[in-house]
Amino acid sequence: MIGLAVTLVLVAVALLSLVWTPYPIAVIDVPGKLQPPSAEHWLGTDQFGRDVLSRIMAGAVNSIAVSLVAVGIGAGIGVPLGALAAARRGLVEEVVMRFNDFTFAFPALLSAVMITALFGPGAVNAIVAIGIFNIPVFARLTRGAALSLWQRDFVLAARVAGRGRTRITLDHILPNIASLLIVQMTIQFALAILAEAGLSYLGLGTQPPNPSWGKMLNEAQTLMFLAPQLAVFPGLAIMITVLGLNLLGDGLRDLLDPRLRRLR
Amino acid sequence: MALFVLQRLAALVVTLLVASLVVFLVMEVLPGDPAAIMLGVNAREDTLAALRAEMGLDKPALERYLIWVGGLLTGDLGRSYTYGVTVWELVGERIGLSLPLALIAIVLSTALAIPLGVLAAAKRNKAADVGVMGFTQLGIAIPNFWFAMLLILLFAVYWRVLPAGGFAGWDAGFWPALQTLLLPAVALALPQAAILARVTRSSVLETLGEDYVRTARAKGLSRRAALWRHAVRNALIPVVTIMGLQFSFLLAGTIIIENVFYLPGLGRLIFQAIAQRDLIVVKDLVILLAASVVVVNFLVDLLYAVLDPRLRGARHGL
Amino acid sequence: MTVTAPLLRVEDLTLDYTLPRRRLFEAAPRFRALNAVSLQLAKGESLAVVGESGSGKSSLARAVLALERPTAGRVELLGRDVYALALGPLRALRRHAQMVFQDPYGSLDPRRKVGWIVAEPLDALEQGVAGDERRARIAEVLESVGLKARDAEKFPHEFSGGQRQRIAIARALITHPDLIVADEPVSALDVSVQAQVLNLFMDLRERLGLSYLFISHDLAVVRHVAERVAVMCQGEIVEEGMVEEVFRRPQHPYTRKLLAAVPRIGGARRGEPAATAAP
Amino acid sequence: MTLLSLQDLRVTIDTPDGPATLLDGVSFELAAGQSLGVVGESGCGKSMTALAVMGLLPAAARAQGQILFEGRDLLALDEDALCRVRGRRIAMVFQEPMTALNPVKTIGDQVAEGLRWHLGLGRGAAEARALTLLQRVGLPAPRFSPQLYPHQLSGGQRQRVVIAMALACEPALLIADEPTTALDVTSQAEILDLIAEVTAELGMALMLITHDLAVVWQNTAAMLVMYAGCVVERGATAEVFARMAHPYTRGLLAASPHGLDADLPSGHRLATIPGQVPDPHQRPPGCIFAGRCRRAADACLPRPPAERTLVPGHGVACLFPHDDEAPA
Repeated sequence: MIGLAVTLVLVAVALLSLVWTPYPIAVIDVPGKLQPPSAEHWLGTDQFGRDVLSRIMAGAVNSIAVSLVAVGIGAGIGVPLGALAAARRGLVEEVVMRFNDFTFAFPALLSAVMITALFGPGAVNAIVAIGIFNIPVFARLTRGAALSLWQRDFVLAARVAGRGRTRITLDHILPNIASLLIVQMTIQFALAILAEAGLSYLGLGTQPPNPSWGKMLNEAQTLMFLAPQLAVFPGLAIMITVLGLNLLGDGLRDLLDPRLRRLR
Repeated sequence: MALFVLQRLAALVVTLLVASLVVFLVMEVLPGDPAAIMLGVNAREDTLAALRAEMGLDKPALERYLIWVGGLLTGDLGRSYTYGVTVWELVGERIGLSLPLALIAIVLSTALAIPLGVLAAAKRNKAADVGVMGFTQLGIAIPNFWFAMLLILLFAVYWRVLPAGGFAGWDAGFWPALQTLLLPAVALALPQAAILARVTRSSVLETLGEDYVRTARAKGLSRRAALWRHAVRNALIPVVTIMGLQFSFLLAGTIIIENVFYLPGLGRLIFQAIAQRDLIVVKDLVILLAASVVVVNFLVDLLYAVLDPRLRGARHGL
Repeated sequence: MTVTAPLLRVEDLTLDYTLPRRRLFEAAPRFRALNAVSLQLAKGESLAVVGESGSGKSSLARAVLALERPTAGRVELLGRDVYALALGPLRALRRHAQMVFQDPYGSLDPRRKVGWIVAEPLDALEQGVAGDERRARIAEVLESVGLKARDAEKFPHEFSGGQRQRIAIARALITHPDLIVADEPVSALDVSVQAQVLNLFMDLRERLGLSYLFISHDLAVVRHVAERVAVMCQGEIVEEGMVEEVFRRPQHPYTRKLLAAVPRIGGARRGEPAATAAP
Repeated sequence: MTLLSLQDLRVTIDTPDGPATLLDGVSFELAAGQSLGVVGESGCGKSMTALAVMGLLPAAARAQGQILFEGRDLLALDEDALCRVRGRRIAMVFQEPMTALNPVKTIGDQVAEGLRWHLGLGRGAAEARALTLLQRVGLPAPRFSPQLYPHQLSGGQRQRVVIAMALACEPALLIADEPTTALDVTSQAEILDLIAEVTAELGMALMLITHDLAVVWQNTAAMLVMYAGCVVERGATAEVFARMAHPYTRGLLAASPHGLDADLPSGHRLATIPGQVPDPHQRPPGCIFAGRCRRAADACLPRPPAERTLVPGHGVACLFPHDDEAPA
């Protein structure tokens, strides 16, 4: 399960970087700037002489943290909303769906723009912006899957047994869509990482001095002609992370729900 | 059919209204005193007062909202503070770049993704399928702005074939202007094409398993004929909905790509407006972009009904 | 519960479904699934309801079990109007009426163990029962349908269609109900497995004195599980009576048409002149 | 001339837990214009046999043996040749009318498609022919215009459209795989009438697959009884019903609820067949039914029983067949 392996390595690196990095990420050593990859600095140094490898490791923490919380918001609010819409048809469902259409109108970037204009850039903005955009994804997915389950006989049997709507949702609906949600979470996690990188590239996400892959790429772009390699490594880090997560999602889908395998 | 359209239209209007309300609240009411934010804290009191008067901040919120929405509908979007020009003109100049860029990207990604998706589904688990799946896996994983930078490195820095950025402008002739849009469009199209190809593949795989494809085969149609005449037609319905959703991703992508390539489009405008804290421009652009996403999804819903007769509300069964 | 009241009484039950609107200004078309249906069932007595798809027999089953509120009419279970009761008393009444469904693969929650599934009505309606007594009740009903107590630890996908239907019946039995509403319980099963399940229905009726509201489109099955039959067509009961009566001397033209359409072994054959009738 | 002749057809399929045998040496013949009933419970391979004849076996399945149709072995034909046979000489009607038609194409197009594909008819000619075909199956215009979509028709009406599609090129053989199982009993009667009429009118041979003994009795001249991939009994329908020599056939009849004949004693229990169908991955060497057969003896275990002919035309694959009259 390459996906699992890649993701685990990544998380390990991120946790490690909290405690130790080959070089302190903030120390500026101007004479030692823009060195190509070498024995001491495996990935070379950036325009301020900081070790690129350490900064990428530290960047992993930021990337994962932002994405994790954002997907948490998305699922945390989206799933109950979707389940509610499926359980309580009629007006409640209509309101939830209109709220969904509305949030879909604001891609992560647009909402980030609005928030930044108000509160100024920062990691929190990115989290909130990506989080908001994830809510309708989970709400729509949950509602769709739950609706089809509500037609099933074993849910009807639970109603005949006298179970209430909320109890049925907890006992029958959620366990049966759990595998679908987990798979979707890994995919949304990967998308969140991409979105966070985009935001921090534009300077709307995590603010210096703490490092973020997006920002590193942004800085690298101005030095493209001098030190092209600077632009390569952060991008690779993002790609590998997202690739790992997507493979993990596919792997989980096969493991948890064979019926979905056919669609791979 | 009319009923279907009206229902969707009602949903569209409601969504737009709510969106405009939220944007207005976030951008004008919440920040307390927009003027202070725009001019910075140490601005002199009289300039602040002048700006407030010009923006009509003295009127009650509801009235300002109605004026603003009225302006939106009639095209009078108010004057940008930093550029001293009406927002409408600002947008006018830049839309000439962002729109074609988005359209090329959509055409590129669709033209690439749908045939690849169908091919991968038809040749399931064979070389072609594995190849397409590999490409799409990468396509999704590569952030589009990084891909753009790689493209610049390759085409502009090493081979010097295409410009690294900037926009020649349509008056500099069709081909040179197009040339500058080529790299950005490819960078924009790649992730969309990857997602679309995967969705097409799984949708076609699903329809290939349907009974009516087996019926077509039993009628004597060859595998290829059954695929194209029956499976693909039905598979396109879910694919179209995904394309609707993708437009909002494309929008976000445009904002980033325009910055990578320093293209003076709507994306860059919005970014610069934030930097200069020009709330008026930011507010108008945000609602314009949001509205475009909602309208596109509305059009996709209509296309959905055209493709699938069951939704067309044709006469009830006999 | 008053002793004299019948186990189940349905009076002028009417149920309308509102369909999505066709034209903007036209009111939403309404589909009348049940039209003033009345029937009665004494304790220990069983009634079969036959009819084609769309005749409303499944809607009747759901209305009787308070799953779908009717547009008009009353449903009385053990003398009490089901739709007039508050949640608590309705829940108490549910103990006396349970349901078995058609699709063995859809009526058991794939993510739950058999023990949990069978005990769900118990856990919902008799909160006090737990621990050993609960395990004993589960074992008891599993054995009463021909399964073993240790099957409680398995998952539904480990059982064949026929066995799953037995599990569904066990679930319906656990609260010792007086009435079981069975909606096409054997239609999805193969003939040999169908025979086993039908025999089980007959055994349970004799042993536990159960009453069935047995819904089926297959006339031949009805005879084995109920003494009275009601024929439904487009939401109305067109004929009702003892099974022998109705099958031997059908009064209503629809019943006659229904009975004539059923292919019978030894009956007339297509494509051949009057064949030498086999015994 | 025998239209269709299967010789020792064997089908195995690769599954995640190893190869499974679905058909274990199925042989039978069908003359032109004759009707053959194939009866058996689910999983006995009756549908697989039909798919083998049509050359539409699932990808993971492998077929051996011979399927001679109009003198040619279909198993040996390449895909293109098979395409010229399917729909043109052999047509098929399926069980599930609700999903058998393409939801986004009109019924007129779907009926005409076979004509244009095989006979190369122009759009106009094909549409005209489609109109008469729909008429023929009881869906006359203007009430049923060819411009309708499948979702506007009932189950029975859709099955008529499928039959119209099958008749398009007037094939020699019609395979109907449980055509009326999903329908109500009144629609079933109408569809079976229709099938009987058209097969007689066009001199088509009919292979009617069903799990319902009464449907076989009522609609077919000859019949096969299949169990777990083998033909256990065959013969003229009247003969087989009269004798019911194979223990499985007799068990099937005893288990069928024929509660319509009212003279049943009350509390009458149905005879049941104990046990379950053997797992296709581990087929017993001897008689496939031995595990569930009350008459099984040691002799049944080593080898599958050869088919014996009780009376010309009535064969049974059993060492100890019943030789008394079949019960009512």
